[in-house]
Amino acid sequence: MFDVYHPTKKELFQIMDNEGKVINKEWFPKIDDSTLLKAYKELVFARAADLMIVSYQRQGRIYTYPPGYGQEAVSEAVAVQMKKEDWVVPAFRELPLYLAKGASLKDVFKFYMGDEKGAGWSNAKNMLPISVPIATQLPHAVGLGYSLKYNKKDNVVYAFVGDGGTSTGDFHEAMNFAAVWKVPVVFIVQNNQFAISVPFETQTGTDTIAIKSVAYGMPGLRVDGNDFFAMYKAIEQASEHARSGKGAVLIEAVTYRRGAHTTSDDPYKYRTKEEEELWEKKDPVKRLKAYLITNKLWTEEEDDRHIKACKKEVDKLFIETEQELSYELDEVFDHLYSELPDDLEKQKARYKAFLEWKAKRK
Amino acid sequence: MFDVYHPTKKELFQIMDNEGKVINKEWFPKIDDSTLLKAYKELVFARAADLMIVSYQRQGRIYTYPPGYGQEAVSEAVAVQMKKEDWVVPAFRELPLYLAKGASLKDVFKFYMGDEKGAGWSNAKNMLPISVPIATQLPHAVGLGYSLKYNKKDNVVYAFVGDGGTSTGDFHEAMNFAAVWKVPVVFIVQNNQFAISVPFETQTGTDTIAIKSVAYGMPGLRVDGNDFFAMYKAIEQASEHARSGKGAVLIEAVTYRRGAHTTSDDPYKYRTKEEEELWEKKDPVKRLKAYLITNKLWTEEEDDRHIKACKKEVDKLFIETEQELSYELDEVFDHLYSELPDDLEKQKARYKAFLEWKAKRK
Amino acid sequence: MKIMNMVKAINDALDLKLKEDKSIVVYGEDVGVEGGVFRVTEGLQQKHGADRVFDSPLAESTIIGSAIGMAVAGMRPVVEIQFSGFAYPAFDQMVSHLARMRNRTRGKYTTPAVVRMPYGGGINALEMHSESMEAFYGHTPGLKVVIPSTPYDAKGLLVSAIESEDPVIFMEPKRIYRAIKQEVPEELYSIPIGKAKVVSPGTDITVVAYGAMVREAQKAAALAEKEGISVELIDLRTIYPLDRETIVESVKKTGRVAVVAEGPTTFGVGAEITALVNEGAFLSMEAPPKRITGFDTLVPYPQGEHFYMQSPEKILFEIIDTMNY
Amino acid sequence: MKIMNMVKAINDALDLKLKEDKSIVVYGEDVGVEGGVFRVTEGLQQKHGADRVFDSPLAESTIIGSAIGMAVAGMRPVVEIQFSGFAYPAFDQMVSHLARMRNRTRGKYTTPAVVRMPYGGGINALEMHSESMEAFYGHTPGLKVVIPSTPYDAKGLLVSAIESEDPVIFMEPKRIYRAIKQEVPEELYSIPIGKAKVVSPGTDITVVAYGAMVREAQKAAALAEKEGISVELIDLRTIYPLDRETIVESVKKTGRVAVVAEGPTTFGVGAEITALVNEGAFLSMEAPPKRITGFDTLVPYPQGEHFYMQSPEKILFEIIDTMNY
Ligand SMILES: Cc1ncc(C[n+]2csc(CCOP(=O)(O)OP(=O)(O)O)c2C)c(N)n1
Ligand SMILES: Cc1ncc(C[n+]2csc(CCOP(=O)(O)OP(=O)(O)O)c2C)c(N)n1
Ligand SMILES: [Mg+2]
Ligand SMILES: [Mg+2]
Repeated sequence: MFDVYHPTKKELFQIMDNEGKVINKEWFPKIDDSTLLKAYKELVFARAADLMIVSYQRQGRIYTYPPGYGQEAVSEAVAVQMKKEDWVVPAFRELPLYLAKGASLKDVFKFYMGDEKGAGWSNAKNMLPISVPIATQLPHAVGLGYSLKYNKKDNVVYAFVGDGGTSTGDFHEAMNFAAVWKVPVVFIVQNNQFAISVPFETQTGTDTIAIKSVAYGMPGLRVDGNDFFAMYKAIEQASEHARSGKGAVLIEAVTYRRGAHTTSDDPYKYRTKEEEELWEKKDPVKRLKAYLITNKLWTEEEDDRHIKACKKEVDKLFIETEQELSYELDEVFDHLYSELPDDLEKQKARYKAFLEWKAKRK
Repeated sequence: MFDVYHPTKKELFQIMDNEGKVINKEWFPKIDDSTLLKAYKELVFARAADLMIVSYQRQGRIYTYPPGYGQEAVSEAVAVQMKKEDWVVPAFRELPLYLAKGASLKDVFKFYMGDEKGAGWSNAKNMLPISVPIATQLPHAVGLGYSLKYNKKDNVVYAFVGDGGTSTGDFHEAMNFAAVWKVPVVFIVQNNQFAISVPFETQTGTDTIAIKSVAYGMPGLRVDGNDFFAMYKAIEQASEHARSGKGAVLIEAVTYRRGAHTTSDDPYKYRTKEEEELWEKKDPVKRLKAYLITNKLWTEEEDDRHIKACKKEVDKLFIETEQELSYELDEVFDHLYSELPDDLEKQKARYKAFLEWKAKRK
Repeated sequence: MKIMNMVKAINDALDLKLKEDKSIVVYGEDVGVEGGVFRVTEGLQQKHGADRVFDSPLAESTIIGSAIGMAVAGMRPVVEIQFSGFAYPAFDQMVSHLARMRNRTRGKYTTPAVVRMPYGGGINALEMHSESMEAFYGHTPGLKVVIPSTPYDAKGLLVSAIESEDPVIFMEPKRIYRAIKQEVPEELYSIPIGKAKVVSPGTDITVVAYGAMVREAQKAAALAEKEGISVELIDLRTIYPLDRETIVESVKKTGRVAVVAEGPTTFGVGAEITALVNEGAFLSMEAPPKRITGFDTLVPYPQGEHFYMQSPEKILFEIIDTMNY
Repeated sequence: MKIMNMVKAINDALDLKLKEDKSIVVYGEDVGVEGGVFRVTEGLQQKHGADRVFDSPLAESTIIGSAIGMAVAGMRPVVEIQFSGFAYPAFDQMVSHLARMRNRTRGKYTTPAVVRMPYGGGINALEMHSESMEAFYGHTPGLKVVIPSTPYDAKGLLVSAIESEDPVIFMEPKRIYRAIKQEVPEELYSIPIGKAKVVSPGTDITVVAYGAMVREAQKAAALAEKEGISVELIDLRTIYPLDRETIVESVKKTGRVAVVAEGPTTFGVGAEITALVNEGAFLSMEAPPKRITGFDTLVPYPQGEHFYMQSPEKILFEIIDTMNY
């Protein structure tokens, strides 16, 4: 497959069209219906959560949040087929995947409410935290990959980054190390056309990201990231490659950030309504839904019911999180080192003395 | 030319064979005989200087030095055709070019004798100092390129880096910026097969460096860096491309560091005598000399005489430099800021007080 | 005069300098079309053209590295790092080249670039968006480090930074980007780099602050006043080169000193102020210098940030402690 | 016991730990086949295999970044940065991740990696090969910073660094890599991180040093002795966390303190020592703490380096000055 869709050919790997019709039977992946429905339901759940977080933010109940709206199929394609011990190295727009990996939505809330207790995904196994400095997580993926190889495990690392992230030095270094060390890492570039306000053409000199794989002697593939089946197949092939000891792969998932960069961003400064409408037609959830309905695997009524249930669940979890929210002084100090150094001990004690003084003063 | 020798074809661009016979007439460059002789003489001069610096180092008259022995044709190909206002951004093995750019050999000596006064090439125009941290000079080349473009000059920037340097983040970032900003930079990777002890295969995942140009949407060319004519033609084509506003080019010059990494290095830890002998056959000076003699442009006698003259000149300059060597306390302080800050003024004064105390004490 | 906040004052400085000097260019991530994530460069691309005010790819090392090349070639680049917490990929370019080119070439090549970066906490941001690591730059020979505390200072100091023949790290206290409004002259003016300002005179204790902490210290000084303590407040304005004299003279008078800064305590700005006071006013010191500075921890996420940030009350607490020594 | 220099002692620590613990790997530029440009890792690849001791591509950010990934996955990488002046490309990985992963994940993921880097001047090297910027790392919350001054300490401290659950920046004074030979136990032993060592007791002045400066300070102490000045010499061993108590106790006794360090003065280690002495021993201080530290300049090229480096005589000069205060 990596030869058929070799990046020098500049083709986009697609399986279904915008209406959910299969246009490329040859590469249609084997997924049983229950897995497919599970994937769809997770997509819908993640989307509901995503949209609701944005509205909580508007209500002042959460801080800045970067929506994944419109890009969900990319990470769901990993979510639905990864193995338990596989590693996930997120960028920061992969909500369906975090949840599938076992992270609780409450942790996601906590993180964006400004509480470190949400950052480490307490319930999830083998997933790094969200990476705030762009692309700096990719070298970590290489190290995780090395550990899998060193310990002779047949797991893989799924590492995410955005189109903007490909301009960084860390992207290049990590790709090169991964190639030289032949580590099992699947690099997934979510090319959502923008890095905040900076469009793809201002970001990089090539027409595609996939072509960059050539510079590392690594298979690369340009995939319609809003086509769940294409993404699924691409991840399947890439995982097989990596898992079997053949080294890393670069997947470019062509998608679009339908929401704002973050809740502090105003996209109309740098893009048009027309462009947004164009991409609305290619929406990944809409397309998979159309496929399911056409193929009688799902109905509009079920969809309505599911969406409502999702929203209810999200809201319940959110309210619970709000109620549970707490932050003690110890949180500031106690996790930086394996043992609290004297300096920190004293600084903490001093702060407590201040608090006592302050309480007395009133 | 960039299409004919497109890097995806993995061909090596050559014009003459190891015996100096032209094997690729089609691309033979137009150089008049006097320019050609000038180039050859400069090559020989640089080689003489290079070898003598190594021997001065052995005698303890100079500190660590990184020889350029065996790689001279790469930078001489630039030296002989660059324009006065073109910028040169060196790595650290481009001796013929430094001299052609107007740097005095005394400055080279001073630099490696440990005197900053040699670092800035006092007599040369538009050439950055040697870059000690690998590949960090490439972003500067992009900025110089931007200034040329901004000021509508038809000059170019020649930026050098080694095979090891291509692994760094700065290499990637600079290439990408250069492509996006379409600046007139010719990147020249001197692939001399090693980064200190680390061989090319351990450094990068591709068979060639030239192929990496594809990741930037930039023309790329793999050239026999020990073939003066091929290098000349490649630089000519690349310069034309850049000068005419079409943007940057990546040239991979395949060559070999015949000497040690630096005078503190022992190559036998990581490579064989056989390998060295193999590359001796491809030596660039030897090949150009063979061409010149075959074509009756030069004789063995002239060669002997020239070499002797070079050595004499080098030694004269070196001895002069030794005699001129001086280093005052002011040198430490006076060039860091445009005006001496109070702190530095006081630190200098304090040091003088110490010197006085010390003198009195004895 | 016009009422401006700091964002506007900086924008104004850039605008006026861009108009005056064609060798100036302004760039960085989202700086052009969008006008910066804090809108500091808003409108400048439209006014001065996309070859002078523009977006760069997402790569801090080459943002600063390319500025070095431009500066060497005679231009005056003013680049923006979106948040100071994202300057570290460019740390090598700053330490190894921006700071060194002049010295390395004995003045033949210079790098009069300005690196603007919003810094500091207090805006409920994600991790890496709240750092105050100015001591890194202050400890780097070859750099100047400037931090304004008001719109007026921001404009005047930025003009000086752009006009400086030396590279300047210009750190902007984003917390007060819009919080303080002030009359600011509409024309060009400059405030010298390397000179601290006595914000308000006092007799009992010297308080040294800069950036967003000046405002907190002012509030603390007002509280202290009520307790009968007279504070002399000094705004550093420049982190390097430090105006040692102004501080020393003040402490010679007051006998006591406290430093208010957001960054981590150890190896931070408070240590250097302590040292300079020891070196310059040892015999006048009636109490050990007090460091009212950040814990040696990370800046907590928003829920815990209030523990970390300096407040007028906390400053008062430490001032009283120092007075009672 | 065996006579070892520091290179051998470090090699020995790595060798023994590699043997003991399969989760340890050692890599970096030229570390494998060549055994490092200073031969610190010589022979280790042959002994422990190329999957445990190996060369990496030339890219410091990913050398440390990949070590972070390995450490998170339960390994114990010990990476080498060829010279501390080339650590800056990896500064972001150190500051943003190596130092923060534990805190960020509330201890779920940790990064017990060791970053070895030769540092310091005095070897007649090219630019960028002589830096002493340990204050950068000391100012970074989440890191530990260790600097040995003898072969014995180097082995014992490196063992502790490898065994530490926290990331350690292990800076090796390359100037004395081979200059000091000493009896060193052949078996594994460890020296605790965070504890300074009183090298030699004294009564008149406390001198704090570390790394290659300990030897210079020792020579200075001998000179001072002849002048009738009794020096208490303390070797910091750890830059962060600092052993404040040992220094404070000493200064309480001597009343005077001087810090000897190679790095730039301003915002450097001397400032922090000054501050901690003020905070802990203010009433015992008979003179201002003296900073016998680097100029706020770059380390000059070899011809000028002697101006920059601390010498026993210069230390003596400043000790006498402090005694005469
Ligand atoms: C090193 C670094 N520089 C700058 C930023 C500020 N920033 C946050 S997101 C972003 C754009 C990222 O673009 P991309 O990689 O395409 O991801 P996307 O937001 O589109 O998912 C920027 C510049 C950052 N987080 N890290
Ligand atoms: C950033 C950085 N890391 C490490 C070094 C140490 N070092 C000096 S030269 C060198 C190898 C460079 O290899 P290459 O780029 O192939 O150039 P060559 O020496 O072969 O000409 C290394 C690792 C350095 N100077 N800078
Ligand atoms: Mg994007
Ligand atoms: Mg090389």
